[in-house]
Amino acid sequence: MLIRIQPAPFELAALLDGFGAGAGAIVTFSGIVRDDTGQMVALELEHYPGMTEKSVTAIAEQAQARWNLTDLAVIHRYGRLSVGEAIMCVATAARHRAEAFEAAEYLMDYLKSRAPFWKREIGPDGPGDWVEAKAADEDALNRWD
Amino acid sequence: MLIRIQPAPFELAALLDGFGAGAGAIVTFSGIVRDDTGQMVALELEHYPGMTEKSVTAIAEQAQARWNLTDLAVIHRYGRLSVGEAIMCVATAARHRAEAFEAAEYLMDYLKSRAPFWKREIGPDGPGDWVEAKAADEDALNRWD
Amino acid sequence: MKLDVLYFAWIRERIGEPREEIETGAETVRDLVSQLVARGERYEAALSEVKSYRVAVDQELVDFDHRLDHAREVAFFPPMTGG
Amino acid sequence: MKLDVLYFAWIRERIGEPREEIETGAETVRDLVSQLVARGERYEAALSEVKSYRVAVDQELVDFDHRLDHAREVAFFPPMTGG
Repeated sequence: MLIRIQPAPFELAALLDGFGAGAGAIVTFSGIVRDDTGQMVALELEHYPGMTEKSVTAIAEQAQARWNLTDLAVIHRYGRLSVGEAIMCVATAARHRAEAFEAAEYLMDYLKSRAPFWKREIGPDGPGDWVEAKAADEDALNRWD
Repeated sequence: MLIRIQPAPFELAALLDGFGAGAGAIVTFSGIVRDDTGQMVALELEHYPGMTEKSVTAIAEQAQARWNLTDLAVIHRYGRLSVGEAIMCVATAARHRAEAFEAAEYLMDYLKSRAPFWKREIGPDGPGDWVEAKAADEDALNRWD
Repeated sequence: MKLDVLYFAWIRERIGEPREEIETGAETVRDLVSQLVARGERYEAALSEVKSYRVAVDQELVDFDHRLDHAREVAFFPPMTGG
Repeated sequence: MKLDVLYFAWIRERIGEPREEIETGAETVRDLVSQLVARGERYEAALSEVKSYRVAVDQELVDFDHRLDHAREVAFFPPMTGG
Protein backbone atom coordinates (compact mmCIF):
# COMPACT_ATOMS: atom_id res chain seq x y z
CA MET A 1 0.00 0.00 0.00
CA LEU A 2 1.33 3.39 -0.99
CA ILE A 3 -0.16 6.65 0.33
CA ARG A 4 1.36 9.98 -0.61
CA ILE A 5 0.13 13.47 0.20
CA GLN A 6 2.39 15.91 -1.62
CA PRO A 7 2.47 19.20 -3.50
CA ALA A 8 4.69 17.80 -6.25
CA PRO A 9 3.42 16.37 -9.54
CA PHE A 10 3.51 12.60 -9.94
CA GLU A 11 3.78 10.18 -12.85
CA LEU A 12 1.09 7.52 -13.10
CA ALA A 13 3.55 5.40 -15.11
CA ALA A 14 6.11 5.46 -12.29
CA LEU A 15 3.39 4.52 -9.80
CA LEU A 16 2.37 1.52 -11.91
CA ASP A 17 5.92 0.23 -12.35
CA GLY A 18 5.88 -3.04 -10.41
CA PHE A 19 2.42 -2.30 -9.04
CA GLY A 20 0.08 -5.17 -8.18
CA ALA A 21 2.24 -8.23 -8.86
CA GLY A 22 0.03 -11.29 -9.32
CA ALA A 23 -3.08 -9.26 -10.10
CA GLY A 24 -5.31 -9.95 -13.08
CA ALA A 25 -6.89 -6.51 -13.04
CA ILE A 26 -5.54 -3.03 -12.40
CA VAL A 27 -7.78 0.03 -12.30
CA THR A 28 -6.54 3.60 -12.08
CA PHE A 29 -8.41 6.83 -11.59
CA SER A 30 -6.85 10.23 -12.18
CA GLY A 31 -8.52 13.50 -11.23
CA ILE A 32 -7.50 16.42 -13.43
CA VAL A 33 -7.97 20.18 -12.91
CA ARG A 34 -10.82 21.09 -15.27
CA ASP A 35 -11.80 24.55 -16.38
CA ASP A 36 -15.59 24.56 -16.73
CA THR A 37 -16.05 28.30 -17.00
CA GLY A 38 -13.13 29.31 -19.20
CA GLN A 39 -12.24 31.68 -16.34
CA MET A 40 -10.10 29.43 -14.22
CA VAL A 41 -6.32 29.28 -14.35
CA ALA A 42 -5.68 27.01 -11.40
CA LEU A 43 -7.07 25.28 -8.35
CA GLU A 44 -5.69 25.92 -4.88
CA LEU A 45 -6.00 22.86 -2.66
CA GLU A 46 -5.87 23.48 1.06
CA HIS A 47 -5.55 20.50 3.38
CA TYR A 48 -5.24 19.64 7.07
CA PRO A 49 -1.66 18.46 7.63
CA GLY A 50 -1.66 15.68 10.17
CA MET A 51 -5.25 14.64 9.62
CA THR A 52 -4.93 14.23 5.84
CA GLU A 53 -2.53 11.31 5.76
CA LYS A 54 -4.33 9.69 8.68
CA SER A 55 -7.75 9.85 7.05
CA VAL A 56 -6.54 8.78 3.61
CA THR A 57 -4.78 5.81 5.22
CA ALA A 58 -7.96 4.90 7.11
CA ILE A 59 -9.99 5.03 3.87
CA ALA A 60 -7.41 2.83 2.12
CA GLU A 61 -7.47 0.32 4.97
CA GLN A 62 -11.26 0.15 4.80
CA ALA A 63 -10.98 -0.67 1.09
CA GLN A 64 -8.41 -3.37 1.80
CA ALA A 65 -10.62 -4.89 4.48
CA ARG A 66 -13.58 -4.95 2.13
CA TRP A 67 -11.98 -6.27 -1.07
CA ASN A 68 -9.26 -8.77 -1.71
CA LEU A 69 -6.69 -6.43 -3.22
CA THR A 70 -3.18 -7.39 -4.21
CA ASP A 71 -2.16 -3.73 -4.16
CA LEU A 72 -3.47 -0.22 -3.61
CA ALA A 73 -2.05 3.27 -4.04
CA VAL A 74 -3.30 6.80 -3.44
CA ILE A 75 -1.44 9.97 -4.35
CA HIS A 76 -3.15 13.27 -3.55
CA ARG A 77 -1.60 16.65 -4.16
CA TYR A 78 -2.21 19.98 -2.45
CA GLY A 79 -1.20 23.56 -3.19
CA ARG A 80 -1.67 25.37 -6.49
CA LEU A 81 -2.43 23.17 -9.50
CA SER A 82 -2.87 24.52 -13.03
CA VAL A 83 -5.69 23.56 -15.36
CA GLY A 84 -4.85 20.21 -16.96
CA GLU A 85 -2.63 19.03 -14.12
CA ALA A 86 -3.39 15.81 -12.24
CA ILE A 87 -4.75 16.49 -8.74
CA MET A 88 -4.66 12.93 -7.52
CA CYS A 89 -4.83 9.32 -8.51
CA VAL A 90 -5.79 5.99 -7.07
CA ALA A 91 -4.74 2.56 -8.32
CA THR A 92 -6.17 -0.78 -7.27
CA ALA A 93 -5.03 -4.28 -8.18
CA ALA A 94 -7.04 -7.44 -7.68
CA ARG A 95 -7.51 -10.87 -9.17
CA HIS A 96 -10.76 -9.94 -10.89
CA ARG A 97 -12.02 -6.75 -12.49
CA ALA A 98 -15.11 -6.26 -10.34
CA GLU A 99 -13.01 -6.03 -7.16
CA ALA A 100 -10.54 -3.60 -8.69
CA PHE A 101 -13.31 -1.35 -10.08
CA GLU A 102 -15.37 -1.35 -6.89
CA ALA A 103 -12.39 -0.62 -4.66
CA ALA A 104 -11.30 2.28 -6.88
CA GLU A 105 -14.80 3.79 -6.85
CA TYR A 106 -15.04 3.34 -3.09
CA LEU A 107 -11.70 5.10 -2.60
CA MET A 108 -12.81 7.96 -4.82
CA ASP A 109 -16.17 8.37 -3.10
CA TYR A 110 -14.53 8.56 0.33
CA LEU A 111 -11.58 10.70 -0.72
CA LYS A 112 -14.02 13.14 -2.28
CA SER A 113 -16.11 13.70 0.85
CA ARG A 114 -14.09 12.43 3.81
CA ALA A 115 -10.48 13.43 3.24
CA PRO A 116 -9.73 16.96 4.53
CA PHE A 117 -9.06 18.81 1.29
CA TRP A 118 -10.73 22.02 0.15
CA LYS A 119 -10.56 23.36 -3.38
CA ARG A 120 -10.70 27.00 -4.41
CA GLU A 121 -10.79 28.31 -7.95
CA ILE A 122 -8.06 30.72 -8.98
CA GLY A 123 -9.04 33.05 -11.82
CA PRO A 124 -6.96 35.50 -13.84
CA ASP A 125 -7.47 38.10 -11.06
CA GLY A 126 -6.59 35.82 -8.18
CA PRO A 127 -8.50 33.63 -5.73
CA GLY A 128 -12.18 33.10 -6.48
CA ASP A 129 -14.84 30.87 -4.95
CA TRP A 130 -14.34 27.85 -2.78
CA VAL A 131 -15.66 24.77 -4.56
CA GLU A 132 -18.83 23.65 -2.82
CA ALA A 133 -19.34 20.04 -1.83
CA LYS A 134 -22.09 18.42 -3.89
CA ALA A 135 -25.04 16.61 -2.37
CA ALA A 136 -24.51 13.93 -5.04
CA ASP A 137 -21.01 13.24 -3.67
CA GLU A 138 -22.34 12.83 -0.15
CA ASP A 139 -25.14 10.60 -1.47
CA ALA A 140 -22.60 8.46 -3.34
CA LEU A 141 -21.32 7.21 0.02
CA ASN A 142 -24.66 5.54 0.78
CA ARG A 143 -24.09 2.83 -1.80
CA TRP A 144 -21.32 1.41 0.38
CA ASP A 145 -23.46 0.98 3.53
CA MET B 1 -11.04 7.40 -30.11
CA LEU B 2 -8.19 4.93 -30.41
CA ILE B 3 -8.75 1.21 -31.08
CA ARG B 4 -5.82 -1.13 -31.54
CA ILE B 5 -5.83 -4.89 -31.95
CA GLN B 6 -2.23 -6.03 -31.98
CA PRO B 7 0.15 -8.80 -30.87
CA ALA B 8 2.77 -6.31 -29.62
CA PRO B 9 3.07 -5.12 -26.02
CA PHE B 10 1.89 -1.60 -25.25
CA GLU B 11 2.74 1.07 -22.70
CA LEU B 12 -0.16 2.50 -20.70
CA ALA B 13 1.94 5.62 -20.10
CA ALA B 14 2.34 6.22 -23.84
CA LEU B 15 -1.40 5.73 -24.33
CA LEU B 16 -2.18 8.33 -21.66
CA ASP B 17 0.22 10.93 -23.06
CA GLY B 18 -2.13 13.67 -24.26
CA PHE B 19 -5.18 11.50 -23.61
CA GLY B 20 -8.50 13.13 -22.70
CA ALA B 21 -7.72 16.84 -22.96
CA GLY B 22 -10.31 18.83 -21.01
CA ALA B 23 -11.40 15.88 -18.91
CA GLY B 24 -11.71 16.00 -15.13
CA ALA B 25 -11.58 12.24 -14.73
CA ILE B 26 -9.57 9.51 -16.42
CA VAL B 27 -10.11 5.83 -15.65
CA THR B 28 -7.93 3.03 -16.94
CA PHE B 29 -8.33 -0.71 -16.71
CA SER B 30 -5.54 -3.16 -17.48
CA GLY B 31 -6.02 -6.90 -17.76
CA ILE B 32 -2.94 -8.92 -16.85
CA VAL B 33 -2.11 -12.59 -17.47
CA ARG B 34 -2.59 -14.24 -14.07
CA ASP B 35 -1.39 -17.66 -13.03
CA ASP B 36 -4.00 -19.10 -10.69
CA THR B 37 -2.76 -22.66 -10.67
CA GLY B 38 1.01 -22.19 -10.54
CA GLN B 39 1.04 -24.35 -13.70
CA MET B 40 0.59 -21.71 -16.35
CA VAL B 41 3.42 -20.11 -18.29
CA ALA B 42 1.40 -18.13 -20.81
CA LEU B 43 -1.96 -17.46 -22.37
CA GLU B 44 -2.57 -17.92 -26.07
CA LEU B 45 -5.20 -15.50 -27.37
CA GLU B 46 -6.90 -16.47 -30.61
CA HIS B 47 -9.07 -13.90 -32.33
CA TYR B 48 -11.19 -13.42 -35.45
CA PRO B 49 -9.29 -11.05 -37.73
CA GLY B 50 -11.75 -8.79 -39.50
CA MET B 51 -14.51 -9.15 -36.95
CA THR B 52 -12.38 -8.20 -33.95
CA GLU B 53 -11.65 -4.60 -34.84
CA LYS B 54 -15.23 -4.16 -36.09
CA SER B 55 -16.82 -5.45 -32.89
CA VAL B 56 -14.45 -3.58 -30.57
CA THR B 57 -15.17 -0.38 -32.50
CA ALA B 58 -18.93 -1.00 -32.23
CA ILE B 59 -18.61 -1.52 -28.45
CA ALA B 60 -16.59 1.69 -28.14
CA GLU B 61 -19.16 3.61 -30.18
CA GLN B 62 -21.95 2.34 -27.94
CA ALA B 63 -20.04 3.63 -24.91
CA GLN B 64 -19.56 7.01 -26.59
CA ALA B 65 -23.26 7.23 -27.41
CA ARG B 66 -24.20 6.41 -23.84
CA TRP B 67 -21.79 8.63 -21.90
CA ASN B 68 -20.38 12.04 -22.56
CA LEU B 69 -16.74 11.07 -22.99
CA THR B 70 -13.96 13.42 -23.96
CA ASP B 71 -11.80 10.46 -25.00
CA LEU B 72 -11.73 6.69 -25.17
CA ALA B 73 -9.09 4.09 -26.01
CA VAL B 74 -8.98 0.32 -26.26
CA ILE B 75 -5.88 -1.77 -26.90
CA HIS B 76 -6.31 -5.53 -27.04
CA ARG B 77 -3.51 -7.96 -27.78
CA TYR B 78 -3.61 -11.44 -29.28
CA GLY B 79 -1.07 -14.23 -29.63
CA ARG B 80 1.08 -15.68 -26.88
CA LEU B 81 1.30 -13.61 -23.69
CA SER B 82 3.42 -14.58 -20.70
CA VAL B 83 2.23 -14.50 -17.09
CA GLY B 84 2.44 -10.94 -15.82
CA GLU B 85 2.07 -9.32 -19.25
CA ALA B 86 -0.78 -6.92 -20.00
CA ILE B 87 -3.43 -8.48 -22.24
CA MET B 88 -5.40 -5.33 -22.87
CA CYS B 89 -6.39 -1.99 -21.51
CA VAL B 90 -9.17 0.53 -21.79
CA ALA B 91 -9.03 4.21 -20.92
CA THR B 92 -11.96 6.59 -20.61
CA ALA B 93 -11.96 10.34 -20.04
CA ALA B 94 -14.97 12.40 -18.97
CA ARG B 95 -15.84 15.53 -17.06
CA HIS B 96 -16.95 13.62 -13.98
CA ARG B 97 -15.79 10.42 -12.35
CA ALA B 98 -19.07 8.51 -12.51
CA GLU B 99 -19.15 8.72 -16.32
CA ALA B 100 -15.53 7.65 -16.69
CA PHE B 101 -15.96 4.70 -14.31
CA GLU B 102 -19.23 3.51 -15.82
CA ALA B 103 -17.95 3.73 -19.39
CA ALA B 104 -14.81 1.77 -18.48
CA GLU B 105 -16.85 -0.96 -16.79
CA TYR B 106 -19.24 -1.10 -19.73
CA LEU B 107 -16.35 -1.48 -22.16
CA MET B 108 -14.85 -4.26 -20.05
CA ASP B 109 -18.13 -6.13 -19.70
CA TYR B 110 -18.71 -6.08 -23.46
CA LEU B 111 -15.10 -6.78 -24.46
CA LYS B 112 -15.12 -9.77 -22.13
CA SER B 113 -18.18 -11.44 -23.64
CA ARG B 114 -18.78 -9.88 -27.07
CA ALA B 115 -15.40 -9.32 -28.67
CA PRO B 116 -14.17 -12.40 -30.57
CA PHE B 117 -11.18 -13.45 -28.47
CA TRP B 118 -10.58 -16.89 -27.02
CA LYS B 119 -8.01 -17.65 -24.36
CA ARG B 120 -6.16 -20.90 -23.86
CA GLU B 121 -3.79 -21.71 -21.05
CA ILE B 122 -0.26 -22.75 -21.98
CA GLY B 123 1.46 -24.92 -19.37
CA PRO B 124 5.05 -26.12 -19.13
CA ASP B 125 4.16 -29.03 -21.46
CA GLY B 126 2.35 -26.95 -24.06
CA PRO B 127 -1.24 -25.97 -24.78
CA GLY B 128 -3.76 -26.79 -22.07
CA ASP B 129 -7.44 -25.99 -21.63
CA TRP B 130 -9.41 -23.28 -23.34
CA VAL B 131 -10.60 -20.75 -20.75
CA GLU B 132 -14.34 -21.16 -20.32
CA ALA B 133 -16.65 -18.17 -20.43
CA LYS B 134 -18.20 -17.51 -17.02
CA ALA B 135 -21.93 -17.17 -16.46
CA ALA B 136 -21.12 -14.18 -14.23
CA ASP B 137 -19.53 -12.38 -17.17
CA GLU B 138 -22.60 -12.94 -19.32
CA ASP B 139 -24.83 -11.82 -16.42
CA ALA B 140 -22.75 -8.67 -16.00
CA LEU B 141 -24.11 -7.42 -19.33
CA ASN B 142 -27.65 -7.29 -17.92
CA ARG B 143 -26.87 -4.29 -15.78
CA TRP B 144 -26.57 -2.16 -18.94
CA ASP B 145 -30.04 -3.00 -20.30
CA MET C 1 -24.71 -20.64 -52.74
CA LYS C 2 -21.05 -20.69 -51.68
CA LEU C 3 -20.18 -19.73 -48.10
CA ASP C 4 -16.87 -19.18 -46.37
CA VAL C 5 -17.24 -21.07 -43.09
CA LEU C 6 -14.79 -20.25 -40.29
CA TYR C 7 -14.06 -22.13 -37.08
CA PHE C 8 -12.30 -20.84 -33.98
CA ALA C 9 -10.78 -22.20 -30.76
CA TRP C 10 -11.97 -25.70 -29.78
CA ILE C 11 -14.45 -25.78 -32.65
CA ARG C 12 -11.54 -25.31 -35.06
CA GLU C 13 -9.63 -28.05 -33.27
CA ARG C 14 -12.48 -30.55 -33.36
CA ILE C 15 -13.20 -29.93 -37.04
CA GLY C 16 -9.51 -29.94 -37.85
CA GLU C 17 -9.32 -26.84 -40.03
CA PRO C 18 -9.80 -23.10 -39.61
CA ARG C 19 -11.96 -22.48 -42.68
CA GLU C 20 -13.53 -24.09 -45.69
CA GLU C 21 -15.74 -23.15 -48.58
CA ILE C 22 -19.13 -24.84 -48.47
CA GLU C 23 -21.75 -25.17 -51.18
CA THR C 24 -25.13 -25.02 -49.48
CA GLY C 25 -28.82 -24.40 -49.98
CA ALA C 26 -29.31 -23.65 -46.25
CA GLU C 27 -31.86 -20.93 -45.59
CA THR C 28 -30.90 -20.29 -41.97
CA VAL C 29 -27.93 -20.81 -39.68
CA ARG C 30 -29.83 -23.73 -38.16
CA ASP C 31 -30.11 -25.40 -41.58
CA LEU C 32 -26.40 -24.92 -42.16
CA VAL C 33 -25.59 -26.47 -38.79
CA SER C 34 -27.73 -29.55 -39.62
CA GLN C 35 -25.98 -29.91 -42.95
CA LEU C 36 -22.54 -29.67 -41.30
CA VAL C 37 -23.36 -32.05 -38.44
CA ALA C 38 -24.50 -34.61 -41.04
CA ARG C 39 -20.98 -34.61 -42.46
CA GLY C 40 -19.78 -36.89 -39.70
CA GLU C 41 -18.04 -37.27 -36.38
CA ARG C 42 -15.72 -34.27 -36.41
CA TYR C 43 -18.54 -31.88 -37.20
CA GLU C 44 -20.87 -33.59 -34.75
CA ALA C 45 -18.29 -33.24 -31.97
CA ALA C 46 -17.89 -29.57 -32.78
CA LEU C 47 -21.39 -28.38 -33.60
CA SER C 48 -24.12 -30.70 -32.31
CA GLU C 49 -24.52 -28.91 -28.97
CA VAL C 50 -25.83 -25.55 -30.14
CA LYS C 51 -25.87 -24.07 -26.65
CA SER C 52 -22.10 -24.43 -26.37
CA TYR C 53 -21.15 -22.06 -29.16
CA ARG C 54 -21.95 -18.82 -30.99
CA VAL C 55 -22.41 -17.86 -34.62
CA ALA C 56 -21.50 -14.77 -36.60
CA VAL C 57 -22.74 -14.09 -40.11
CA ASP C 58 -20.64 -11.61 -42.04
CA GLN C 59 -18.88 -10.75 -38.78
CA GLU C 60 -22.02 -9.90 -36.80
CA LEU C 61 -23.28 -12.08 -33.95
CA VAL C 62 -26.61 -13.65 -34.88
CA ASP C 63 -28.96 -16.30 -33.54
CA PHE C 64 -29.65 -19.67 -35.10
CA ASP C 65 -32.77 -18.48 -36.90
CA HIS C 66 -30.79 -15.87 -38.81
CA ARG C 67 -31.38 -16.10 -42.58
CA LEU C 68 -28.41 -16.67 -44.86
CA ASP C 69 -29.91 -14.97 -47.93
CA HIS C 70 -26.98 -12.74 -48.83
CA ALA C 71 -24.43 -14.20 -46.46
CA ARG C 72 -20.83 -14.62 -47.55
CA GLU C 73 -19.04 -15.62 -44.33
CA VAL C 74 -20.32 -17.70 -41.41
CA ALA C 75 -18.20 -18.27 -38.30
CA PHE C 76 -18.65 -20.73 -35.46
CA PHE C 77 -16.86 -20.20 -32.15
CA PRO C 78 -17.13 -20.76 -28.39
CA PRO C 79 -18.46 -17.99 -26.10
CA MET C 80 -15.87 -15.24 -26.14
CA THR C 81 -13.30 -14.82 -23.39
CA GLY C 82 -11.73 -11.46 -24.13
CA GLY C 83 -10.69 -8.71 -21.78
CA MET D 1 -8.56 23.17 29.68
CA LYS D 2 -6.46 24.48 26.80
CA LEU D 3 -7.41 23.51 23.24
CA ASP D 4 -5.71 24.08 19.90
CA VAL D 5 -8.49 25.27 17.63
CA LEU D 6 -7.89 25.11 13.86
CA TYR D 7 -9.83 26.70 11.01
CA PHE D 8 -9.73 25.81 7.33
CA ALA D 9 -10.88 27.24 3.99
CA TRP D 10 -13.66 29.86 4.23
CA ILE D 11 -13.96 29.35 8.00
CA ARG D 12 -10.29 30.33 8.34
CA GLU D 13 -10.91 33.36 6.13
CA ARG D 14 -13.92 34.57 8.08
CA ILE D 15 -12.21 34.17 11.44
CA GLY D 16 -9.02 35.66 10.08
CA GLU D 17 -6.50 33.21 11.40
CA PRO D 18 -5.64 29.53 10.88
CA ARG D 19 -5.32 28.50 14.54
CA GLU D 20 -5.46 29.76 18.09
CA GLU D 21 -5.16 28.40 21.60
CA ILE D 22 -8.39 28.65 23.56
CA GLU D 23 -8.97 28.27 27.28
CA THR D 24 -12.36 26.64 27.71
CA GLY D 25 -14.59 24.70 30.07
CA ALA D 26 -16.73 23.41 27.17
CA GLU D 27 -17.94 19.85 27.70
CA THR D 28 -18.96 19.20 24.10
CA VAL D 29 -18.22 20.52 20.63
CA ARG D 30 -21.57 22.29 20.75
CA ASP D 31 -20.56 24.13 23.95
CA LEU D 32 -17.29 25.19 22.34
CA VAL D 33 -19.13 26.49 19.27
CA SER D 34 -21.45 28.58 21.51
CA GLN D 35 -18.47 30.00 23.35
CA LEU D 36 -16.71 30.88 20.06
CA VAL D 37 -19.80 32.41 18.43
CA ALA D 38 -20.22 34.63 21.52
CA ARG D 39 -16.81 36.16 20.76
CA GLY D 40 -18.29 38.38 18.08
CA GLU D 41 -18.96 38.97 14.44
CA ARG D 42 -16.09 37.12 12.82
CA TYR D 43 -16.84 33.93 14.74
CA GLU D 44 -20.55 34.30 14.21
CA ALA D 45 -20.06 34.64 10.44
CA ALA D 46 -17.89 31.53 10.46
CA LEU D 47 -19.60 29.20 12.90
CA SER D 48 -23.21 30.12 13.61
CA GLU D 49 -24.65 27.92 10.85
CA VAL D 50 -23.68 24.49 12.14
CA LYS D 51 -25.06 22.69 9.10
CA SER D 52 -22.56 24.42 6.84
CA TYR D 53 -19.41 22.95 8.34
CA ARG D 54 -17.75 19.92 9.90
CA VAL D 55 -15.75 19.32 13.06
CA ALA D 56 -12.79 17.08 13.83
CA VAL D 57 -11.53 16.40 17.34
CA ASP D 58 -7.95 15.18 17.49
CA GLN D 59 -8.11 14.67 13.72
CA GLU D 60 -11.19 12.44 13.72
CA LEU D 61 -14.52 13.61 12.30
CA VAL D 62 -17.11 13.89 15.09
CA ASP D 63 -20.61 15.25 15.56
CA PHE D 64 -21.56 18.26 17.63
CA ASP D 65 -22.43 16.19 20.72
CA HIS D 66 -18.91 14.80 20.90
CA ARG D 67 -17.39 15.26 24.37
CA LEU D 68 -14.13 17.17 24.71
CA ASP D 69 -12.91 15.40 27.87
CA HIS D 70 -9.39 14.59 26.75
CA ALA D 71 -9.37 16.62 23.56
CA ARG D 72 -6.24 18.53 22.50
CA GLU D 73 -7.07 19.73 18.99
CA VAL D 74 -10.41 20.80 17.52
CA ALA D 75 -10.76 21.75 13.85
CA PHE D 76 -13.60 23.47 12.03
CA PHE D 77 -13.88 23.25 8.25
CA PRO D 78 -16.35 23.18 5.35
CA PRO D 79 -17.51 19.88 3.85
CA MET D 80 -14.51 18.36 2.14
CA THR D 81 -13.93 18.63 -1.60
CA GLY D 82 -11.06 16.26 -2.24
CA GLY D 83 -10.53 13.84 -5.09
